[in-house]
Amino acid sequence: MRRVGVFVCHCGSNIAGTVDVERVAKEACKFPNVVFATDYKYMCSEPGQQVIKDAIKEHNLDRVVVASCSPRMHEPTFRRCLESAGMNPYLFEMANIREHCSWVHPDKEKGTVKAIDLVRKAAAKVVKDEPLQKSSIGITKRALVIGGGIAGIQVALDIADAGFPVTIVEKEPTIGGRMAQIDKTFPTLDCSACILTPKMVDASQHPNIEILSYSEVEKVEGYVGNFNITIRKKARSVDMSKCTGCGTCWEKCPTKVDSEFDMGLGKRKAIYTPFPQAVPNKPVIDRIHCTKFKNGKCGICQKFCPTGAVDFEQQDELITEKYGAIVVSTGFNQFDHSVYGEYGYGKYPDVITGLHFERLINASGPTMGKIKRPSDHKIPETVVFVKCVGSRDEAKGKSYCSRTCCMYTAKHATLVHEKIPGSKSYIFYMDVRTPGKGYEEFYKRTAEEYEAQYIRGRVSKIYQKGDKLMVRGEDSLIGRPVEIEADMVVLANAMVAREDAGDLARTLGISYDKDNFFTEAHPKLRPVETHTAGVFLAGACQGPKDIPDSVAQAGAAASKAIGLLSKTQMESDAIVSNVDESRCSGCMICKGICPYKAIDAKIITERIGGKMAERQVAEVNKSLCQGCGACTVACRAGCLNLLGFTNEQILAEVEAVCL
Amino acid sequence: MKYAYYPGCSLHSTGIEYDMSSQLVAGKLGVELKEIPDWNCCGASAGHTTNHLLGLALPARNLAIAEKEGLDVMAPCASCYNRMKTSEVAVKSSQETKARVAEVTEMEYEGKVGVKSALEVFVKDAGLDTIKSLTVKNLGGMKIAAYYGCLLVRPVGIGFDDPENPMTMDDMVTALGGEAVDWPFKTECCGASLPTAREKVGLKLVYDILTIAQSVGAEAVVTACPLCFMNLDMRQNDLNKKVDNANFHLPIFYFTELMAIAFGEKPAKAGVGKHFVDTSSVLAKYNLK
Amino acid sequence: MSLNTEALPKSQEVTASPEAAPQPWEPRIVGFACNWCTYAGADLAGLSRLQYPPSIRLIRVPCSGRVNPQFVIRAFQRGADGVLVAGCHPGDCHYSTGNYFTRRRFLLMQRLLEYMGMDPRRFQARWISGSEGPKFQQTVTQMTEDIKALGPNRKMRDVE
Amino acid sequence: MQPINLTSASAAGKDFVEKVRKASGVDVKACYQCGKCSAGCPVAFAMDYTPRQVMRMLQLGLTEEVLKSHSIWLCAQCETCSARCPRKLEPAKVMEALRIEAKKAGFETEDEIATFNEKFLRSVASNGRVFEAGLVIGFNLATVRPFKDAGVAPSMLANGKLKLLPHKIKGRDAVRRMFEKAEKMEGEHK
Ligand SMILES: Cc1cc2nc3c(=O)[nH]c(=O)nc-3n(C[C@H](O)[C@H](O)[C@H](O)COP(=O)(O)OP(=O)(O)OC[C@H]3O[C@@H](n4cnc5c(N)ncnc54)[C@H](O)[C@@H]3O)c2cc1C
Ligand SMILES: Cc1cc2nc3c(=O)[nH]c(=O)nc-3n(C[C@H](O)[C@H](O)[C@H](O)COP(=O)(O)OP(=O)(O)OC[C@H]3O[C@@H](n4cnc5c(N)ncnc54)[C@H](O)[C@@H]3O)c2cc1C
Ligand code: SF4
Ligand code: SF4
Ligand code: SF4
Ligand code: SF4
Ligand code: SF4
Ligand code: SF4
Ligand code: SF4
Ligand code: SF4
Repeated sequence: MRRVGVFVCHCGSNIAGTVDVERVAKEACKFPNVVFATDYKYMCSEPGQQVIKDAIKEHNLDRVVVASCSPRMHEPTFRRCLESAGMNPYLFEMANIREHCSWVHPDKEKGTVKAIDLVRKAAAKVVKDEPLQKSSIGITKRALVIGGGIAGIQVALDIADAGFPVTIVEKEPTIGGRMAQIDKTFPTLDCSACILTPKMVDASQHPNIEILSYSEVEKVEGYVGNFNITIRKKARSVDMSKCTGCGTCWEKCPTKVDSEFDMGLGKRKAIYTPFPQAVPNKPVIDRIHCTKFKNGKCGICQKFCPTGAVDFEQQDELITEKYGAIVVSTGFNQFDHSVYGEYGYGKYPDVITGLHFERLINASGPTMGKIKRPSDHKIPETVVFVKCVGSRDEAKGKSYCSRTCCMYTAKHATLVHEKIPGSKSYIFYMDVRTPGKGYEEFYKRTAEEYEAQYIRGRVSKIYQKGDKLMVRGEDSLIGRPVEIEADMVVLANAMVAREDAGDLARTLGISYDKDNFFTEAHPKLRPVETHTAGVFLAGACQGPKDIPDSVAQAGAAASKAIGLLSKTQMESDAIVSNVDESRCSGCMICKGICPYKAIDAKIITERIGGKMAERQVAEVNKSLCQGCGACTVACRAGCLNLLGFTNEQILAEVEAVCL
Repeated sequence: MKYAYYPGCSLHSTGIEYDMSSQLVAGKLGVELKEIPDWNCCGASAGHTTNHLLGLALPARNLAIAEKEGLDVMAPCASCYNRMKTSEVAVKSSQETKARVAEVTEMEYEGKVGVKSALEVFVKDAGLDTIKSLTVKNLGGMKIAAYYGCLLVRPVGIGFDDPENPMTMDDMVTALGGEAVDWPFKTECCGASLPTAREKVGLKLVYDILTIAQSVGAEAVVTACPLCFMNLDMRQNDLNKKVDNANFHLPIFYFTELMAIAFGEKPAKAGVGKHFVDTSSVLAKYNLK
Repeated sequence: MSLNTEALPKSQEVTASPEAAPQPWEPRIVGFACNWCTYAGADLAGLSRLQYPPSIRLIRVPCSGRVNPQFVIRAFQRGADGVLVAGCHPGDCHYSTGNYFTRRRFLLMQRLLEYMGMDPRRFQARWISGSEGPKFQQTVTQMTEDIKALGPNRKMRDVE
Repeated sequence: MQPINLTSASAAGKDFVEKVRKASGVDVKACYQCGKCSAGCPVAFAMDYTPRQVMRMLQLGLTEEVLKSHSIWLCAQCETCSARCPRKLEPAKVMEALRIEAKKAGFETEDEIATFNEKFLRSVASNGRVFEAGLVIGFNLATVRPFKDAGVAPSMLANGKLKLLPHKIKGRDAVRRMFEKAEKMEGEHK
């Protein structure tokens, strides 16, 4: 026999005005297990709570029902009240007789009847309430950042400044990401390297930051607060502890290879750092192209290395570390426009992409900052820019807008005007999108002061005619086909997800959208969290973004991670799912249903017929379970139950309101 | 290999060379062609732009006849091919269309047989190796621009080759020992019947195509469509008269003519003597007479 | 999972207040509302003082995906005249995917009930967000009207 | 230029847009006016409205203007527009549908093209096949240019490219019936 107390609130006249609260209390006394019922003017007030505490003592109550407002409002208040009275706070239910009754049903008689029903429902449920405990776990106070572009660097610096150790795992030989490839940045046109390289150096010198370049995340186990991460450190063929970055090796190496960093417009050696300010500034050997690895000859770098750092025998190394939080900042790729047959399938050398252009215009790039067209190194006089290539194009590319290309195209046209006197730029666009501070003004300047001719229309065909590129479009504002004889064409290719984004998402157990961008937990209110607790997002891996937005998101992701790492213990909600192991058949249907990957199989040993036998059953990880209850319905055996919302509790409610 | 042969109206008149050379090539490749008995005109673009249903029904009647014989159709003309393909796809993808078409044609076409272009049959299906092995007179590196026209590779997703940069004919040219020049107007439209119906508009399209072909150094253009052929071949004289500085003497060939010649047939037997633009000098240059 | 209902007083007994004339029949609808959207939407209807018939009794669940079809059947067996399952709009689920399950599950449920001879209007699944107080009001009003027209549920009521 | 009253135009054009959708399978409302169709269209230079403008005018409900346009007749049905449209629309099919509608409405803005098509089809209807010589002669006579293309006729005759008599197929009655039926059924269908 339970001892339930019912407390009916007047809320001034909010409830008492249309519900006969006294009658509700009187009726409540007749419900099974109810040993005490009363009404009071303001239940949530100090004296109101005192009424509850006193009654608990006086009547030796072991369950409490408050009939008042929405539990969304005061459930926590009353739970605390129970706790301070020495009771388990989960032995409590609320009947919402205000929002769901007095405020919507002006008829006092009908309202009162319904209020009584609602109290009966709460009383029926509370009888089935069991004491619940929040679980808590310790936290590993270290963060892992995957991807060392501007977003990842910013995240690492912010977390490290807050006093927590951070590891950056970067798959390239250096951190820096795309921003390192960019020459100047809109809308201020400050030099990208001037603002990025100091940050890279800061990161490399920060006592709390460890950079694992040329490395990748191989395996993720564990859960929020306690991830076990396996990282593959790819063989650099250079002993990092011995190498001083003197550069002798790459000076001497006879093997030249197209430089990825320079978008194939320049060369690098087989032993190389991608660019002079690389961090760490120590080389790797590209084993695919190195002659030594190809046919055993050469070894020049090793011969000349003053410190004996070159190590052809080096192997990949796997390390496993514990982290409390993960930030993913793996950035983006450029859309591959070789699907556009009408633009030459990517085979015209002078039809280049935005990133090619960045390298051409960069003073330390392959042309020393001179805009020369790749085919014959002539300086182009007429440059055509084509926007939305692969963006906003369901037929060949992606349906979304890439957000940055309107601005970087304006930037490019500005730079053409500055660098090539007498040149002329044409920009084909569908819309000009400039939603940022100072962006519209920048675009206006490009069109007015830098004389870029904007033409509203999508280009239908680009073809080579002699040494010119013919560009055919429509000026849709006058409604006539137009044709331009260009020397060079720059395509504003869409920003797309990294090709391995899907794999990484599966490794991490986070979700991704139809375009392989990682999905945030809520598009407006939880933009840097994922559905997997403890994994956060920053930068262009979540969707096309420019540098200001990437950095802002990085700060937000860092603060979320810091918030998590600052806790000594992590409390998880008591409303979690629970497996009745004795009945679970181990079919694991529930596992696939859980959106938080909180269910896994475990092996239990039990005595069957006097023999010990092993058996698989489902196990709910209480720190990961968010209490949605989806699994409980999926289990055909009905052996999963959601604590606080058990089948028995809900059925009791159903029965109570159906009388 | 056996196909129901659909020559279409053109191959019996203005495109007679295409008919002659196709028959020769078929013989060499061991492809048996059986002309569809009592076939009718496919309606061309006039048909479907006047009455959508008629545009589907006219080709369907021919397909229905071929279906009775259980043969896929080979249609050398790009326009006929495009109309038949459209009809085939429409009937296959909608029961309602199938029924309506059947009502008009008074014949059942189930979509069990389909249509292929001559390029598909003679080059893609036959295979470049077979073509190479049959070649006895090498084209000697003749620079040839392969012109596919617009309809052969459309609608996108249904055709047998890339819609923007098809290669079937280029590969054939190479297999025959010619040099297929890379050029950007492979699939630009020649205007179809516009040069006849709306001369000025049509001639401009032909002019552009010939100019680009010449500018990339093509010594000849090879086509797979009688309409393209007629526009490019017959209109050169017109253009030379009507357009300042125009001076075109660019030989135009059907791809089947080149194949027949390379396979050792006399050019005349393939119908090559019937062109408007002289072909003898370019053939002479490469010892192909 | 059975509950001894004998011990409970019948609501008819307690509600008949002495002076009230016999009331016309009011349908009884059991509503399962997800905590994040529909329960909040019903709260908003209250905060906005939107009136609707006192026919519905809401049972709060964390997610519409928590609603076991068994609960629905039980409600009908115990004499509910209608059942409403309501949650977040597809794509807005607090738990990301829960309501997709709901959608599929209740389509099947609807067919099952129809098979058992239940008028499909008695069982409805709706998406009502936390800002859709008026939609909650309209849904309950409409459902009440519909069920009034159908009369009490006798089909699945446990034989007593 | 008169302002267009969009209130009445849009209302009136709604049904027509639906009609075009049914006939062509193309929802013109989905066109985002990028102009790629017009940019690639080989005859846009000669059109009074570019293909994109045709799509736009339909969106706005300017039905009559569209049906009276030259563009729908000049369209060579090359399908370049359809092949490249980023929204996977098929303007070529819209052009086809519009030409059929224009003909029904009695707008044949491009006499020569309309005449050519008509002569072409008449030839098919009566012979089962096109009689090219007859077509060309008939067409040139009809458009009062009897000597156009006449220069090429002798050599074509000599080469066997022009026949002096039409080839009549056996099934020509069946073909004629197809014309009649298709006309009747399409009339009812819409
Ligand atoms: C042509 C062009 C010009 C631009 N100009 C401007 C401009 O002027 N102003 C502006 O604000 N923005 C500009 N942008 C946008 C800018 O490049 C991006 O906003 C910015 O680079 C995003 O930073 P990020 O750190 O998110 O991604 P990235 O720069 O892409 O960095 C991601 C990093 O993660 C690493 N990585 C990827 N996958 C893995 C993995 N699986 N494991 C480990 N590491 C991984 C990558 O190697 C890289 O170092 C431009 C973009 C382009 C294409
Ligand atoms: C018509 C309209 C529709 C919109 N629709 C959307 C939409 O659908 N989706 C979307 O994402 N965004 C939308 N937005 C944008 C959205 O409103 C803003 O992004 C958002 O409100 C910004 O939040 P905030 O907190 O920065 O500023 P605010 O919402 O302006 O809040 C600022 C607060 O500070 C208080 N305050 C101001 N000065 C002082 C002071 N000196 N001391 C103390 N307090 C002060 C103000 O009273 C106010 O409460 C819309 C905006 C408009 C105008
Ligand atoms: S508990 Fe709720 S209903 Fe009662 S006084 Fe407080 S706010 Fe009002
Ligand atoms: S020569 Fe040796 S020390 Fe110098 S950069 Fe190369 S590997 Fe490092
Ligand atoms: S061994 Fe390889 S990396 Fe070293 S110098 Fe030779 S080619 Fe270059
Ligand atoms: S930002 Fe501009 S160029 Fe880039 S996809 Fe969007 S509209 Fe096109
Ligand atoms: S669905 Fe049920 S029976 Fe199957 S594994 Fe999960 S809990 Fe066990
Ligand atoms: S209640 Fe929801 S979150 Fe928890 S284990 Fe079940 S499905 Fe996963
Ligand atoms: S290409 Fe397509 S979307 Fe663009 S204007 Fe033409 S029809 Fe419209
Ligand atoms: S089909 Fe017509 S509208 Fe389309 S590109 Fe060809 S000629 Fe132009």
